[in-house]
Amino acid sequence: MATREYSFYPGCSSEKKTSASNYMVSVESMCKTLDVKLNEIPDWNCCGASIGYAEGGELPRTVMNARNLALAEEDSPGQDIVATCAACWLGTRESHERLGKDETLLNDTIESLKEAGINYEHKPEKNIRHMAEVLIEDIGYDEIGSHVSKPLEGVKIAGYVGCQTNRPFGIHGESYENPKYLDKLVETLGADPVEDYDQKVTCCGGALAFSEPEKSQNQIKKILESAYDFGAEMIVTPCPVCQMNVEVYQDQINKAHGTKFHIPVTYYSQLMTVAFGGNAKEAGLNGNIIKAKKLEEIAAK
Amino acid sequence: MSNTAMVKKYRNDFLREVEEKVEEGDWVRMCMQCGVCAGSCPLGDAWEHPPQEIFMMIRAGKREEVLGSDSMWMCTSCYNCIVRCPRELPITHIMHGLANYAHRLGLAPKANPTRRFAKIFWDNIATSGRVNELKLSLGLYFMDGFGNGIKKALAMKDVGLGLLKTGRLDPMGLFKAGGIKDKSGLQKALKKAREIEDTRKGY
Amino acid sequence: MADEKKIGAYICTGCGIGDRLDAKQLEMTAQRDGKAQVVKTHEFLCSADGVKTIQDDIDNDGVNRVVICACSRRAKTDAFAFDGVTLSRANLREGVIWVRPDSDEAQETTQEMADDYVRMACAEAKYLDVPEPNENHGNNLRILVVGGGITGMTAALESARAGYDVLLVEKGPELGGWMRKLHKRIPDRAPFDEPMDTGIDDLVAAIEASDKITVALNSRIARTSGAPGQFSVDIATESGSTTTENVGAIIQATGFKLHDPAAFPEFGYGNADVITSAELEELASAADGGPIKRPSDGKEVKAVAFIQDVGQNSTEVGKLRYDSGAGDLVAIKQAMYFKHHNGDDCDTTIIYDNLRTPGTAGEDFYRSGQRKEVIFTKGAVSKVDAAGDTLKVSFHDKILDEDTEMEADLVVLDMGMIPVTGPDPYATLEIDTDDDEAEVVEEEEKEDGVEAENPVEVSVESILNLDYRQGTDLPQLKFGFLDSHFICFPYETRRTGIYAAGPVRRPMDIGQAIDDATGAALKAIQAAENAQVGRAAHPRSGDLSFPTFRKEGCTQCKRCTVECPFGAIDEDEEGYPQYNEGRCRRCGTCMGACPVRVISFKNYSVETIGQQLKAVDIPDEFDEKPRLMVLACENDAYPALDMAAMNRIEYSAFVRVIPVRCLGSVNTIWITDALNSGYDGIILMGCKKGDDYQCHFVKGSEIAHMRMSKIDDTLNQLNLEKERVATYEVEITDIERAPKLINDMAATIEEIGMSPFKF
Amino acid sequence: MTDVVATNQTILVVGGGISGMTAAIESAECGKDVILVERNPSLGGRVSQLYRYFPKLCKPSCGQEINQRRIMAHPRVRVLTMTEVDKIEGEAGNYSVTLKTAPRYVNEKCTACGDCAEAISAEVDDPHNFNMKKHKAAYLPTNMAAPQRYVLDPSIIGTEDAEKARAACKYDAIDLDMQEESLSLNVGAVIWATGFKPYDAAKIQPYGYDRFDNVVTNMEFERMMDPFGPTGGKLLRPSDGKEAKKIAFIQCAGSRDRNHLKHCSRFCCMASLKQTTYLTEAYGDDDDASATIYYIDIRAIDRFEDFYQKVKDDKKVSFIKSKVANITQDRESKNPILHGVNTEGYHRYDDEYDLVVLAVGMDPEVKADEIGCKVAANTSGFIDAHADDAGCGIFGAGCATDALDVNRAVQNSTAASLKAIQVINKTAGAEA
Repeated sequence: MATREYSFYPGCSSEKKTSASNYMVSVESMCKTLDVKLNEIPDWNCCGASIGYAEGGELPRTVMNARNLALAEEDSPGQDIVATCAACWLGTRESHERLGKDETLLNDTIESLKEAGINYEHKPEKNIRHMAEVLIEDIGYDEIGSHVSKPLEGVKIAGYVGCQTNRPFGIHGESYENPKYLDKLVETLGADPVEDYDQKVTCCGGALAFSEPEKSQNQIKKILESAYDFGAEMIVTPCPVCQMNVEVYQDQINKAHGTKFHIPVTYYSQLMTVAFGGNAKEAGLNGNIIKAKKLEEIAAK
Repeated sequence: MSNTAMVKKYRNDFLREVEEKVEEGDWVRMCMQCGVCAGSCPLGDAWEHPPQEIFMMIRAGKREEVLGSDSMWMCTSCYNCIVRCPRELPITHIMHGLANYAHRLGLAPKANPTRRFAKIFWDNIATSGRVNELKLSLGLYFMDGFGNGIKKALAMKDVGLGLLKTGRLDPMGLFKAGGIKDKSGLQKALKKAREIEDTRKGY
Repeated sequence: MADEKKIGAYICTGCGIGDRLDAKQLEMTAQRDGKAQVVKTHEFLCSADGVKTIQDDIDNDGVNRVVICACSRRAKTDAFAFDGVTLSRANLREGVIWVRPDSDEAQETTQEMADDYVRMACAEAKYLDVPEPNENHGNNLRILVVGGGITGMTAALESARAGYDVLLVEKGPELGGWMRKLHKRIPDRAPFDEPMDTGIDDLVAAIEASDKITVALNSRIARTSGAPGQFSVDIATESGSTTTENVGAIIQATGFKLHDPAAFPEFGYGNADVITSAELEELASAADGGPIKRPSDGKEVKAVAFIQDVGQNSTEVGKLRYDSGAGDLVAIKQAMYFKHHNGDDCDTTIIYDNLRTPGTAGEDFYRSGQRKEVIFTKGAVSKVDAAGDTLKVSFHDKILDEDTEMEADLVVLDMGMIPVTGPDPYATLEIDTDDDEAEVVEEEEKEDGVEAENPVEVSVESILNLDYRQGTDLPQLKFGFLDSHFICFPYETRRTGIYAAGPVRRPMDIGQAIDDATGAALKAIQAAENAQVGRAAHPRSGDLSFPTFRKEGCTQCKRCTVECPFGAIDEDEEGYPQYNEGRCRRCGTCMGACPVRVISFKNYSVETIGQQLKAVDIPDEFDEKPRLMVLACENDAYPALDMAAMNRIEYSAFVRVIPVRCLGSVNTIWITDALNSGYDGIILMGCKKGDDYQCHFVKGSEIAHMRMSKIDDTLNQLNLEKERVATYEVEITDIERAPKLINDMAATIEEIGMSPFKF
Repeated sequence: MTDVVATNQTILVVGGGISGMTAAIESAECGKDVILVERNPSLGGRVSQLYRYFPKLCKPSCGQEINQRRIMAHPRVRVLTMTEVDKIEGEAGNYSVTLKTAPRYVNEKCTACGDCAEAISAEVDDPHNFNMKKHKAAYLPTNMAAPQRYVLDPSIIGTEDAEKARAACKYDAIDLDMQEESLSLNVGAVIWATGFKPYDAAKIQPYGYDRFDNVVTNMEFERMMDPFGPTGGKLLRPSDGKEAKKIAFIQCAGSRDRNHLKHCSRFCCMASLKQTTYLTEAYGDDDDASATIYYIDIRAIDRFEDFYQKVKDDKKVSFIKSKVANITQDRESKNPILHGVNTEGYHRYDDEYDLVVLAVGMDPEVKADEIGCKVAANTSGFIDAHADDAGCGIFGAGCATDALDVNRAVQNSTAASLKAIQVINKTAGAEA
C-alpha cells in the first residue's frame, strides 16, 4: 500500500503547549504506523471556531477558512484536507460548502482575501475531512487491526463522540444519535467497547464551558455518570474540546456535586498508538491530566 | 436599520429584516412550529425563548424581545437542532446569526458572558491568526474587572495547573508573539471583509 | 331437470372426517333422514376425482340438489362450484370435528352433531331452487348525473369516456358550479407549488363536444321512479316544461353550499372588507391579473388575515362538527394570489388551529406557501373589528400563549361546506317496539331541517324526488352527508343504482371530487350493467335470487315495505307490496319481517331455514342432551366460528349453527318453531348496529334486535325462561368470543334445565 | 400457470390489498376480465394487519371477507399469489407483462387441514406480525388467508422438515420441486395498487426504535391488540411482558420530515386517535391507563373531526403540541423517557412512559419511477396520477398514489377501475 497523503489542518489546540498538544503527538505516531503523510498547511490560521460568530460575522469567518483552503491548495494541490479537530473540520467544511452555494459570499471572500495577497479559487470537488473519516473510510478497520501488536485487552472503554465530529456532517453511514464507529474502533484495538453507553453524543458545552461553566458542567456530569454506570474504565473521544471539557472539570464537578469522578479521557489516536506498540510518550499519555493507567501499563509491556 | 425600527405585529417587517440581515435568516419562514429544536438543545433549560419560539416571535414582530434576548447566546453549537429539524432549518447558524446581528446592533444583552467571551475570542484570533489559550482565558476571567478576575482565575487554578503540568498550557503564552506569520495579511483581509459586510448589512 | 328434485349427498372422509366420524352412519342418515337419492362417500371430495364424481352424477344421473358433507361453505369454494344445481354444505370439518375434542367420551355427541348437519343440509336442499334472473329488469345503460359542477361534469365525462351515454342535469343556467367562480385551484400534480388553472372552460367544451353527453340546464328532477336499468326520470325545466327520460343509474353530485358567515358576527362579516374565501375568489378573478383591491375603497391590499375554520370543528350550537377538509389548502392558495398579484410585500397571515394539509400534495403546498413568505400562526381568533382605515383581528397566539392582535386590510373567512342534499327519509322514521302490530310512524319531511346532532340548517328541498315508499331522497349518515359509513365500500348508498359523489358525500376539494366522481361513475355503470342481467349489487353481488311474495297470503301489514333497508319495496294501489327487484340487495329483511311468511327467495326462504332446524334430531328430555340453535350472520359471525375451528377452539356439541344472509332475514317464526320443537336455547349472532353499524345491510341487524326484544312475550306465553333466547352483536374477529357465547348458553341451559317442549 | 388467459381486454391489477382487491372486483363486476397478482401468499395486504379501522372501530377482516368471497367466486377474476411483476412494456391497450411466481411448494390440492404444520418443528419469523412472533415453516398465512392454502417457507426446502411435511400430507398437495415460474401475458390496462410500507422506524434515530425495547410502531401496536397476534391481544411491553398502561403516541414519526418522509402520511393522526381507544378496550376505566399524543397538527380531516372531538373528551387522553426531540431509556425500568417542549406556551418535559408508539408514516411499497412505462412519480415517490401521461394505460390505485386512509384508497381504486375500463373499451371499440 502506497503512502497516503493529505493536506493537514492541525488547528490551534494542537500546537505545542496547548490544550490538545498530546493529541497531536499521538496522531503523529499513529500516522507513522499507518503510513499516512500529513502535509501541514503552511501558515494556517484559526477556523473561527463555533464561538467566533458573535463578533466575526459570516464573511470574516468565511474569509479565515477560505485562506486556509487557498493555502492548502497551493501547497498540496488536489489533496483532501484532513483536520483532527472537530471545530476546524466543521468550520472549514461549512465555509467551503457555503462558498460553493452563495456567489455573493464567494465574490466577497475573494475580494477580501486579495488584501492578503491570496487568490482564492473555489474548488467544489475539494474534500474536507476529519481524521476519523480517513481511518474508517480510507484505511478501514481491517487494516487498522492488522497493525495491532498490543491489543488493549480487558480495557472497558466508552466511546464519547460528542457533537461536532458527529453533527451536522458526521461519519458516513453513522447515525447522529448512536454512532458506533468508536465502539468498532475500540473493538478493533482489542479493548471492550461499552456499547450501551448512552451519552455518547451529549454535548459537553463546547466553548460555553468557559462562559457558562455551571451549565456546561451539568452536561459533563451526565457524560461522566453514564460512563461510570455502564462500567467504563476510560473514555475515548475524537474531539479536543470534548477531551478537555470532560477531563479537566472532573475535580470541579466533584467539589460541586460531591461526586468522585476520576476517569481518564483519551483520544482514539492514543489508543491506536498504544495498540500499535508505541510507548507512553509516543501516545502522548503524559499529556493526560487523569492518567490512563491501563494504557500506560500496556504501553510499558 | 436603526435600533428602533418600527415593526407591526404579524406583518413581515421584522421577518424581512431578519431575512436580509441575519445569517441564514431566510429560513425562518420555513419553521412549522414543531418544537423539536427547542427540545433538542442541551442547554434548553437556560433558554428563555427556544429557537422555535424565537421564529414565531420574529413573525409576530417582536423585534426588541428577540434581539435583546440572551437565549441565542446559550447555543453550544452542538447541531442537534439542525440534524433533527424536519424542515432542515440551519437553526444553529440562525441562532449565531441572530446573536451576531443583535450584538452588532448593540441590542444584545451587555452582560452576557458568552457574548463577551466570543468578542474576546474573535479579537484574539483576528489579531494573531491563532488562539492563544492563556490570553483567552485570562481575558475571560478579567472581563469583569481585576478583582473578579483574580477570583475566577483562582477558582480555575487547578484546571490551569493540570494543563500546565501536562504540558498543555504555555505559561509564557502572554509574552510570546505566537500566531501566524502573515498576521498583517490576515488582518487586512478581515478588515476588508468587515467593511463589505457592514456595507451590505447597513451597520 | 327442474321438474324433479334429486338430492345427491356426498360425504367426504378427508381432513380427518373419516377418522373422527362414522361415515357409514352419515351415509345412512343422508339416505334415511335426508332422503337423498344418491349418497356417496369420497376420501378426498375436493380433488379432481371427487368433483368429477359429483359432476358425473349431475350430468348423467339427474342430481340437481347437491349436498356436500365436508368442510365449511367458506372452504374449497372453487372446487365445489357446479352450474345449474343448488348447493348445500354440511359443515363436518369446521363445524364438527375441529371444534370437538378427539376423545372417546365426546365421540357420541360429535357424531350426533355431524348427523344433524347432514340432515339439515339435506332438508335445506329439498327446499332450494336454482335462481333464475329476474325478468323484470331494464336494459338501460344511460347514466343520469344530477349536478353540473366539477363532480357532476367529471362523472359525466368519465362515463362517456367509457362509452356510456349520459344525461347531465344542472339546475342553473350554466355548467361549472363553484369551480366556475374560482380564480385558480389547488395544484393536483407535482411539484404542488403553485395554484393552477381550473381548466373549467376546457371541461365544459369537452362535455359539449361529446356526442354521448346530453346536458339539461335550468332543470331539476321532478320525479324519479323505477330501478337500476330502468329508472324513469321527469326533468322539469325552469320554463315549466317536463320531459321524461329513461336511465340505468344515477349519480347525485349536487355539491355544497357555504355555511353562513353572518351567523358569526364576531368575525365582522358585514364589513365590506371581511369576506369569505369564496368571495375572495371572485375578487381575485375581478382583479384580472392586477393587484387585488379591497371592496370598501378599492385600495390595493397590503395585508390579509385568513381566519381558518370559522364555525367549524365545534360542538357548539350553530357550528359544524366537521371542517371543510381543504380549507387550509385554500387559504394557502389564496395567500399566493396576493403574493402573485399584489407583490411579495403584501403580507398574508393564516391563523389556524390544526393546519390540515395532508398527503404529498398538501405538505408540498404548505412548504411552498412558506417559501413565498405566507405566515402561519397557530391561534384562535376572538374578534374582528374595524379600526380606522383597517381591520383589527384579535386573537390568542397559541404558541406565544398571549392575547394579541394584528391589523389587516382584508380578512378572509374560511367557511364550512354544507352538503346540498334532500330531506333524509329516515330523519323521523321509527319502528314502534311496543306494539305487536309494529306500527310505523310515518316519515315526515323535516319541517325546519334541524337535527339534534347537527343544528345547522340543511336544505330540505328534494333533489331526486324519488317516488319510493321510503322517501324522496338518499338516506343520510351524519351532518347531512350521504356517505354510507362503509369504510371498505364507500360508495354503497342505501338506494341501489343511485350513487353520491363529491361534497354531498363528505367535505372535499376539487382533486378529491374528481376522484370521487370517477369512482361513482364506475359504480353507476356497474349497477346498470348488473341490472341488465338481473344480478344483485354489493354485497351479494352476482346473486340472481330475488324476493317474491304470495299475494293471497299477504295481509298488507306493510312491514316489508317499511323495514327494507334499501327502499326497494313500494306499495301498489291496493296496498300490496310492490317489489322493485333491481333495487333489492337480497338481504332477506323483508322475509324476516313478514308475519305471515309469504316472502321468499328461490334459494332462501322461511322453509330453507325452518326445515333445517326441524331436521335436527331432538333427544328427549331425559337424555340430558340439550339442543342449541345458532342463527349466525354469514358475513361475520359464521366466519368467526369457522376461524375458531381453524384454531381448534372447542364449543358445545349440542349446538347447531345455521348461517343466515343477514340477521334481518330472521323470521321470528323460526324462533317460535324452535322453542316449540324442544330446542333449549337459541342464539342470534348479528353485526354491530347503531351509529357505527357494521351490518352490511345497514339496518338488518338493528331490526333483528328490535324484533327479538319482543321475543320475551313468546317465551312468556310458552312459560319459558327468557335466558333461552339471546341476541348478540358478534364481530368477525370474535374468534374466541363466539364459541364462548355458545358455551355460556350451554351452561345456562344446564342451570335452568331442559326445555319441556321435547316430544 | 399456463392456463392463465389474458388478452388486450384484460386488466392486470398489481397488488392484492384493499385497493387492488377493490379495483379487481369492481372491474370484474362491470364485466371485465381481471388478473390480480399479489406478492404475498394471501390476499389482504396491509389492512389485514390492522386491528380496527377508524372511525367506526370495526374490523378490517369484515370487509375483507366480503371482498375475498366476491373475488374468489367471480369467474372473471384470476388471482395469482406469490407473484410479482417482473417487467412491463408497451402502451395503453397493449401491454406485455412478465410475471414471476415464487414457489409455494403447496399446490391447489391443499385442503388447509394443517397436517403439514403439525408434522414439522421448524419455525420462522411471521412477517404478518412484523416478526414479533414466529410460526411454523409450513403455515397458513392468516386466519383469513385467501386462497386458503398452506405455504412452505423456502428455508426448509431440502431439510428433513420439508420431507416430513410432504409425508404428512394425505392429498399430495406438497410439491417440493416447485420452481420459480415466469409467465408472459398481454393485457390492455394495468392498475398499480402496490400500496405502502410502514416507514422504517429504525431510521428515526432520536426515537431509538432500534435501541429501546419499549418503543414500537403503530403497526406493531395494531398487531398487539389482535388476540392471535404476538401478545395474545394484550398490550404487553416487549422488555418485560408487563402490561403497558401509560402510553405515548408520537405523531409524524418520519412524516412531514425532510430527513425522512417529506409528505404528511394522512392516516397516522386518526390511527393514533383510534389507538387511544384500545386502552379503554384493554383496561376499561382503570385510572392508571393513559394515552398522551405528541403532535404537530392533529389532522382529523373533514368528517373525521368528530372522532377527534370524542377522543378529546376521553379523560384518559391528553394532547401535547410538540414534536418529541428524542427518547432516552430509564436504565432500570426500561421505561422510555420522552424529551421535548410543549410549544403551546413553552413547557419543557421529560415524560416517562411504559410504552411509546411511533406513528410511522407511509412509504410507497414500490417507487413510481421503478414501475417503468413512463409512470410518473410525484415528489414523494408515489404515482403522480395527473402528470402529463396522455395515452398511458397504467393507473395507480390506493396508497401507490399517495398516503391515503382506507376509505380514500377504496374511492381512488374504484376510480382507477373506471380508468382501466375506459382503455379496455376504447381498445375493443377500435378493434370492432
